[in-house]
Amino acid sequence: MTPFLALLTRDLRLSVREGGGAVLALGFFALVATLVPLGVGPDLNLLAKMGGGILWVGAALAALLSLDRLFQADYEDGSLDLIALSPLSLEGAAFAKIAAHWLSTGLPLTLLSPILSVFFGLSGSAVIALTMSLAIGTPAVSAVGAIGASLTLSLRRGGLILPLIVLPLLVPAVMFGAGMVLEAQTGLTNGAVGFLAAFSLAASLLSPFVAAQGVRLNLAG
Amino acid sequence: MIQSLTAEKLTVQRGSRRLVENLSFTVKAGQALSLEGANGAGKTSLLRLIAGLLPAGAGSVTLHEGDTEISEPEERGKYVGWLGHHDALKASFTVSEQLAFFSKLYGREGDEIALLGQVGLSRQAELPCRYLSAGQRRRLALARLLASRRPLWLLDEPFAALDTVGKALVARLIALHCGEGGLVIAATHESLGLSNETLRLGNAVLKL
Amino acid sequence: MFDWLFRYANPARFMGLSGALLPWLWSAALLTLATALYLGFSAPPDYQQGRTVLILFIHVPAAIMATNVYACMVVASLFSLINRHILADVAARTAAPLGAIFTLLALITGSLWGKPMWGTWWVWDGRLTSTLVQFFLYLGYIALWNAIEDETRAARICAVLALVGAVNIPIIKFSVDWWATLHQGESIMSGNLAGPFLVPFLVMMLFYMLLFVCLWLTRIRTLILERRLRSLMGAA
Amino acid sequence: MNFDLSPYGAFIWPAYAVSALLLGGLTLWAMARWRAVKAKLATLEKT
Repeated sequence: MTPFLALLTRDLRLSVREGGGAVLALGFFALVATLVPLGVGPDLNLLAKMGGGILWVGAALAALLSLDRLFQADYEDGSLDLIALSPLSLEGAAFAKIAAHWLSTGLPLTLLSPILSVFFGLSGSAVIALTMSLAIGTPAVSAVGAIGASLTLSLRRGGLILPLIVLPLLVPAVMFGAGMVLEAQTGLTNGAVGFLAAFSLAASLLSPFVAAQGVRLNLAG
Repeated sequence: MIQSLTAEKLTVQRGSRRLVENLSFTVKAGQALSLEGANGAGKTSLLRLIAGLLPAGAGSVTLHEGDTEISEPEERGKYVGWLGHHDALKASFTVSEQLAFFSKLYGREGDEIALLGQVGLSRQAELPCRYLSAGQRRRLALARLLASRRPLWLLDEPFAALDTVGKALVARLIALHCGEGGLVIAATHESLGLSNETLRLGNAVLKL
Repeated sequence: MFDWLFRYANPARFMGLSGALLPWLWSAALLTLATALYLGFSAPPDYQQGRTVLILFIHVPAAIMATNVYACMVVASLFSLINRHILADVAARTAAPLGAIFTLLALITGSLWGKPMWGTWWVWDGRLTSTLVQFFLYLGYIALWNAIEDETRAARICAVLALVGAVNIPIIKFSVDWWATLHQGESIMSGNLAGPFLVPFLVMMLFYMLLFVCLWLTRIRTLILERRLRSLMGAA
Repeated sequence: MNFDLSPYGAFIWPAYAVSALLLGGLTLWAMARWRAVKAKLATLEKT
C-alpha cells in the first residue's frame, strides 16, 4: 500500500472509531435540521422555501465541526512530525487528509441530506438539486477548511477561531449550493452548478499546497 | 548508506529566541552522539532542526551519502528515524494496527510481529493503545523507530518513562543500530552506554 | 432491599446465569417472531387503513421500546451512580445503541406508514418530534461514552447525562405538544388497535421485548469478557 | 396468510425490510462480537 493510501485509510478509521468525525457531524447536521423548524414553525410551505439555504448552512457548519482536529490531533500527539518525515510530502499528506475528511464527513452529510429534506417538505426535484449541490460543493468545504485547520493547528482555542476564518471563505459554496436548490424550485437557471463546480475544483486542487505550507510553519514554530 | 552528518556553524532559533549559536560537529556512521544540557537549552530544537522540521537560523546540516550531499531540509527528513517526546499513538488503534500504519506510511511492511517481539509487546498486540502504560507506549514508539529502518536516528529523551529493563533495551537497540553502520543523535540525561567524547558549546553540552 | 439483586450482580454469577438463560430466551424470541408474523399477515385489512396496519404491528412496538430502553438505561445509570457497580456501567452503556436502533426504526416505519395515510413522509407533530429528539439524546449519550477514554469516569459522567435526559424528556414532550398544537391544531395518531389486530400486536410486542433482552444480555456479556481479555493482554 | 398488500405494498414491504435489516444486522453484529471475544480469550488462555 502506498503511504498516501495508508494515511487516507487511517484517517477514515479514526473518524469512525473516535467520535470526532462522521457521526458527530451527522448528528449536528440532523439537529440543525430539527431545531430550525421548531423555531420557525411547522408550515411546510415556508420551510420548503428556506430548506435549501438552511440545509446548506447546516452541512457547512457540521463539516467544520470536525475540521479543527484535522491536523491538530496529529500535532498534539506527535504523529504530524512522523508524517512530515515520511516518504509522503506534506502536500500529499494534506490531500490525503482532505480526501479522508470528505469521505468521512462531506459524503455522509450529502447522503443524509435527502432524508433531512423530508423535514422541510422539499419537492422531488429540489431534493435532487440539494443532494447534487452538496456532492459537488462539500469537497470545497473540506478543502478550504483544511487551510484554516492547518493555520490554527497549534492554537488552544483553534476550534473557535477556525469557523471565523473559514466561513467567510465559504460564502461562494453556500450561495451557489443553495442557489441550485432555488433554481430547481423556481425553474429559473443562473448557472449555479458551473460556478459551484469551478469553485470546488479550484479549492480542492489548490488547498493541499496552502495547507502544507501552514503545517510547515506550525511545525517550525 | 550514510557515511556522515556534518553540522556547520549552526544557529538554532525558536521563534525570535536564539538557543544555540555557531555550533559545528560531525557524526560518522556507527557513532552515537549524546546531547546534554539544561531544560530549555535547545536540545529538542536542535533535533528538530537536524530532522529538517525547523529551519536553521544560520549554517547548514549536510548528510554525506557516497558522493552526494544532502542538505535540503525536506530531503534530510527522509533519512531520519524519529523518536520524539510524544508517542504518536491513537487511543482506539490496537498496538499492531498502530505499528502497521506507520510501516505502510514509511513504505516498509512485513515484520511487525517480529518487531513487537523485539520490544516485548507481543502479548499486547491486539490491545487498544488507550490501555497501555507509559512504558508500554514508549516501547511501541521504539518498535516504530525500528520499523522505519532509517539510517539516522534522532532520539529525544529515549529513556523517559522506561524501567531498568526498558532502558537496557534502548541501549541495546542503539548499540545494534550503530553496529550496523547507523548514526544516532540523542538528547538525554543518561549515558547512552557507548564511549563518549564531550564537546561544550554555550549552555548545551555535546558528547561524542 | 436490593440484596437479592447484588447476589446476581457479581460478574461471574451474572455470566453463569445469563449464559444458562440465553438459549431459552433466543428460542422464545424466534417462536414469538414466527407467531407474530403468521398472525399479522393473516389479519384482515382494516376498513380505514387497509393492510397498512401491518406497519403498525412493527412500528408501535419499536416506538414503545424506544422509551422503555431509555428507562432501562436510566435505572442502570442510577445503580451506576449510587452503587458504582461495574455491571450497571456496562448495562447502561450497552442499552444505548439498542435504544437508538429501536427509535430509528420507529421513525422510519412511522414515516412509511404516514406517507400513504397522511400523504406526507413527515409532519411536525408532537409525538414525531419528541421521538426524533429522543433519537438525538441517544446519539449524544453514545458520542459522550466514546469520547471519554477512562471507562469508569465515562460511566459516571454518562449516567448524569442519562438522568438529565430522563428529567428532561417529559418537558421536551410537553413543550413539543404545546408547540405542535399551537401551530397545527390537528393531532393525528390513531392507535386504536382492536379485535383481530390486538393479538398479533401483543405477540409482536413480546418479540421486541425478548429480542431486546437477548441482545442486551449478549452485549453485556461481550463487554465483560472484553475486560477480562484486556487484563489478560497486560493492560496497564 | 395473505401476502396481497395492494395498494400499500410499496410501503409495507420496505417497513418490514428495514426492520429486518436493522434488527437482524444488530443481532448478527452482537453475535459476531461475542464469538470474536470468546475465540480470542480461548487462544490467550491457552498460552
